[in-house]
Amino acid sequence: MSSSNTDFVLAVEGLTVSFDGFKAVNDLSFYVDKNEIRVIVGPNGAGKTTVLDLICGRTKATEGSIKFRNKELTKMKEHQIVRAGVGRKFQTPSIYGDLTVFENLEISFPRGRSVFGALTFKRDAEVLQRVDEISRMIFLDELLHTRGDLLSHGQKQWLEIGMLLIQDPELLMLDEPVAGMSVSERRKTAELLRTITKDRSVIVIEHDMQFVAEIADKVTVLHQGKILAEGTAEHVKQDPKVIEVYLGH
Amino acid sequence: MSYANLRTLLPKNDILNFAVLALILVVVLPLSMDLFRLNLIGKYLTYSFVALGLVLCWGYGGILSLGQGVFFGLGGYAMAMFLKIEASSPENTAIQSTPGIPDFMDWNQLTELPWFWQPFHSLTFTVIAIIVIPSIFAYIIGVAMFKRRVGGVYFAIITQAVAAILTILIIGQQGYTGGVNGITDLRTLFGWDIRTNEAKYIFYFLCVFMLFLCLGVAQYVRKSKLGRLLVAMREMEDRVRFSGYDVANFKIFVFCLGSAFAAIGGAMFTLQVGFMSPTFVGIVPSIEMVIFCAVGGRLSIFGAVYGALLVNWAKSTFSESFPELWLFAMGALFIGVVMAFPDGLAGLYSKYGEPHVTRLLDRFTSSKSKTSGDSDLPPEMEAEGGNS
Amino acid sequence: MGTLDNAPLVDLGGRLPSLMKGLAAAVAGVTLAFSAAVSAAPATSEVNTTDLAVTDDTVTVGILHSVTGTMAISETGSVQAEKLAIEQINAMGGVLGRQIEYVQEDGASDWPTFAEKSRKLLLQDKVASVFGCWTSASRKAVLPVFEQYNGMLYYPTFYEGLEQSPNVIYTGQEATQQILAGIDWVVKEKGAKTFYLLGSDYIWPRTSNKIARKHIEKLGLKVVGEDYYPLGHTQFNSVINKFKLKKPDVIFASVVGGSNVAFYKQLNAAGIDMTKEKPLVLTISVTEDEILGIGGENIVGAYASMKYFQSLTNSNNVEFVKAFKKRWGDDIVIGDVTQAAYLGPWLWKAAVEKAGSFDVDKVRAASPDIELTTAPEGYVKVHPNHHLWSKTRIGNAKLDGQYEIVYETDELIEPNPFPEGYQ
Amino acid sequence: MFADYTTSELMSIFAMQGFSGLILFSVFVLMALGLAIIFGQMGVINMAHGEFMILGAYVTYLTSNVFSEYMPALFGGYFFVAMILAFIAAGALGMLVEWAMIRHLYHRPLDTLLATWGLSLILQQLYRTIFGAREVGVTLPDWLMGSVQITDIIEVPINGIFVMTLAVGISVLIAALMYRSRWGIQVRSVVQNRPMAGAVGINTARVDRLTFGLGCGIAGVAGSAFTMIGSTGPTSGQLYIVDTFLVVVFGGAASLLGTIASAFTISQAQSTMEFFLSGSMAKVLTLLFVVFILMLRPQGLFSLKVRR
Repeated sequence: MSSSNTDFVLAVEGLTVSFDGFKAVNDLSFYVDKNEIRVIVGPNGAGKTTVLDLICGRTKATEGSIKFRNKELTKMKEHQIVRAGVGRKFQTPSIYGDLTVFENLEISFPRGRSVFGALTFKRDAEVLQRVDEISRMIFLDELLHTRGDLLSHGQKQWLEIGMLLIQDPELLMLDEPVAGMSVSERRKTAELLRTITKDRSVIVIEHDMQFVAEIADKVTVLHQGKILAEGTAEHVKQDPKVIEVYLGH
Repeated sequence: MSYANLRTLLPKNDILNFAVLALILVVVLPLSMDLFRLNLIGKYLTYSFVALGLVLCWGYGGILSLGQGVFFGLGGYAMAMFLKIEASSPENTAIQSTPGIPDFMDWNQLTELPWFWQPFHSLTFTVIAIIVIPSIFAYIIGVAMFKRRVGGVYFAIITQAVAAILTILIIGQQGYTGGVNGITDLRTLFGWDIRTNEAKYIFYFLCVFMLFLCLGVAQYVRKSKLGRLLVAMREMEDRVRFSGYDVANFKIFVFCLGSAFAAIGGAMFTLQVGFMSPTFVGIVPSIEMVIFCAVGGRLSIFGAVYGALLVNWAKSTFSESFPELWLFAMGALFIGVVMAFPDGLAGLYSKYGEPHVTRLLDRFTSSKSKTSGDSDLPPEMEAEGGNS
Repeated sequence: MGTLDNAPLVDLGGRLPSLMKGLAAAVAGVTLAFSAAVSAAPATSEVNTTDLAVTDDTVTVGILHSVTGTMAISETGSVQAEKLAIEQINAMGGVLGRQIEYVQEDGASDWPTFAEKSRKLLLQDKVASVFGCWTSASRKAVLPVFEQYNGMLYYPTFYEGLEQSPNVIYTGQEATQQILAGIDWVVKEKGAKTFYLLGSDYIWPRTSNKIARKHIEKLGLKVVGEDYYPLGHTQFNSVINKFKLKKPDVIFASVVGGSNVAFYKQLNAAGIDMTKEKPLVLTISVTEDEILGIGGENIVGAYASMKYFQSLTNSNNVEFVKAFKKRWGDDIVIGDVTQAAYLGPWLWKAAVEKAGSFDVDKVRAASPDIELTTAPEGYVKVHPNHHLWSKTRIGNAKLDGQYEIVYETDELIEPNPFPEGYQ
Repeated sequence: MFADYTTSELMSIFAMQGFSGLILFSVFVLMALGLAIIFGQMGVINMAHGEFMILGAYVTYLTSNVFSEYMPALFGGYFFVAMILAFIAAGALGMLVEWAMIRHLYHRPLDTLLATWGLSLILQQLYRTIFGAREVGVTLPDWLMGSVQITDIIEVPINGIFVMTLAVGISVLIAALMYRSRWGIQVRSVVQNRPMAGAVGINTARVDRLTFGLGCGIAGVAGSAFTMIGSTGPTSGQLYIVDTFLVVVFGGAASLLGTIASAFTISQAQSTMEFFLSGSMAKVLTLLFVVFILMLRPQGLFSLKVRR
């Protein structure tokens, strides 16, 4: 399928992926605007995580196109997609437990990404300043020299968000960023999300409708790999189909 | 290089480690051992090159190669080919039907030196070949495997198969390679007899020097961002990938580096032992080399050296007194290290010895606050140069 | 390290008079009177000018074989034979009035270990001679060491030839001795016209087959196939099919090790009944030792060409087999290499006594033309090229794992390690 | 090279060669099946696999001695008893090893590889201490010897037929066990989702132990069968390791079908090349071919595209 160029940051058109005949994502199209916060909701197995996997190149699409700033992502490798400006946070916090918070952030700093670059990488003022700035933002400035695996669950989630922020991506994708967090952590996270989404587009997968309503510009409801409904949180909440398959439970 | 930079590269504990190892290898052993034993130590040290490479590949990169013997062998054969050509001068081989070619070629009806032997007339070429050929070979394997994300057990088995293939080839093509006997009876280097006592001392120290060179490179890699990336990859490969790194390239690099180390070890082996044979290429020696690394501690570059020395020394003495028990001991060592001491000797040291040593070090040096542990970098936030 | 505290043959003279006589005759044949050698031991300073491990009443030698690793299977017999010979020599009063002590080292089937241990034996232990090695690769590995430090190695295995070192006495046959007579015999007696050459893939089978091919072609006959399999290969059905296609009169086999077992089992299972001799199987690599693992029923009917079989009926051998079984157990079998290993210490003793010294240079000078009339294989003699003159025999494998000797060359065959026209 | 032969001779030879390919295939299947089950279930490569096979071979050797000593009349049937004993012995040792060693290492597959290598060294030396360094000869009952003459040239070795039957039988049995029995369902559910299987009341530790025991037991049976065609010595197990691992890895971990397909591919490739080339070159080319294919298709021949 060919698709035309658009003004959207992300344009997903006719996206399909099948695993052994099972279509986890089926002819999906949606568009994300500049500086938009898009929340994807849906019951388990609806294909939410798969959509993120497809965008960031972790899973290869069977059909369809994904354009990021009019650049086709489906043919690109993961690291190229990242370098193009797409950041991805995983469902379970993925940080490096053997490294300190500082080193976790430093590795994510977008410089010296080639073999030679990594060998000659220097911890200069720019790096230090960026790490300092981000660590404050994610509430970890006191813990810079703590090993990653000693952090609490919520802190790990923040750290991973911080690792994305230091890359300064244009599109940020977060998979259940508040899952497993305490109420106070959740509040802080919502605040964090609001600050970090100022200059970028964000796609969030989330279950908690209250949290969704709090942050979302637009909500997409997925069901069995297809879009069930799309619109503002209020609009979606009142859609009878959505109530039946999802909210009713 | 600025002071801060140097200190990042060489924390105090590592300076101590380098110093102790240097003291042992350069002073203690040569003074306390007769030449025969020292030559043995030199031979064991050649295995520590391989173990050192495995620390980087396996310990840091999480890539277990069961075919490091291939690279050890390639390096060793390259060296042996050069020496054999010299040993096969027309005067030395006058009784052959074709004088001037290695004896085994003559027995196999070859009448001239094969094309791939020709460049080994040159020592310069040989020295380059020792490092470059195994690296290219590793690069090919690495690209094919890592670009397609083969890893873990699959990679281990495939490297094992490569070792099997190379062994069969070397043994089968005896006219070109010396077959199962290997390349033997190496005598001189530019007319200088390499079998004399003096030569053995020189080669021992050359070997130690090369080892320190490799240790230095390994230390640099380990302390660079690449070293931290390897640790990160081992834990969360996907996260590294989604931080914009092409993970395969780093694996390929470290695999090539490990192979180059192994090859240097092989060349040193040939110089000190005086021959090279396919027995070092095969599966069994390749796996044994992994155990040297595991015993020393798979995360410690110094551990690799001690591990290789200790296991081989134990093998020699054990097999002298209790030959039947040796395999039991070796088997138990494999199981014990893996199950009880996965971090090997270095793990034991950093748990029980290092804290004391660090305290002592701190007392003797008027130091600021100091972090312990290996993977940690000093917390100092000052810049390492550049525009600060 | 072993001394001879449990030598069982001290009363040998009383119970085995003919062996005793034979041994005495041998000693008498090459040196002074036997009794003289024992009673008047010459001073150590005279017999040892090169700082060897010789005292007034002992002399130390080395035994260097693999007792661990893959080669242990093959080398065990050699170790036993060498120990037996040393014990018997000691029971007769030793060499130049000195009891032989030995240092045993394990080569562990690993060639650098062989080199390392040989260096230890020569430099640290200062042994007067070494009995050892089995594979060509291990010999090649130790050879530079023996040449550098001027040691003396007695090497027992039949091997590919192409070597003649002043520091090695080769007590097994070199390839031409073993092969040519065997091929001549099948051609003459069995009317063989076509041959298929099969071997494990390494130097000895390849060299042997090269010699065999040249000889066959010289005789105007035909080699219809030649094949090599990697060491340790276990599947031979394809080559067996090739036999069936090419229908050679003779399969000339030099497969070794574990492959041997697989080859004969599969050959037998494929319906090739070797007793029918269509095709006839002629091997140069299966001694009685190997048959233990193959099983007599799997190889019955095959012919082997070598210099020694356990079933030899001469009195030397009868006594030797009896003594060997008494020392090492009744179940044991003795193959060609084991016998050759047994010759090592006796040949060394004879040379030392002829030279009147343990010094390696003098022993070397004395070695050519040493004769041994007491050898289990009969009479052998050292050639100036350090190999042995020996007879070649053809054995026919029986169900019980022994060979029945069907042919023996009339004359001793001259060793020719660099055969003109066969290279 | 075929000019000298008649068409019927050539046909016969090709039939024979096809048949020896099938025997090789059966040998590979027997070798690899046990390992494949363990690898598929636990992701563990058991480097001591060859030694488990040799345990089966030694059990067969002992059984044959016992029969010829005490029950010579029943000697013809000893082989079946031996195979059962081999299965029990190797299976029991396997379960012991799983209990003592493997279960502590499930999260570290590469370490398991090293630990089982250590185990293989210990077993080798144990065999050497007990049975001696030399190979032992296992006497076969008469009915297993010789061959069936089909035409003038075509002769089929009886032990070949036996190995083939055994390979087919065991494969069918395993398939039935995996896909029909309650235990098989448990195994497959543990493979797919270990925590969930545990949560619904499957004793995953027990499933692991039985699976490992089963894999080793099959290795024992294979070793028992191989006394007919190969050698039995302390280090004989090492002769099989490379082939076995490659068959399993080439097949992919996903299915038994993959293992069988891979055994078929490798055995046919090798057997065909052996006929036209020297045995050594055939081996090298086969290995190269397998490595090359694995580079193109690293997950092996058969593996499902799964959702991550």
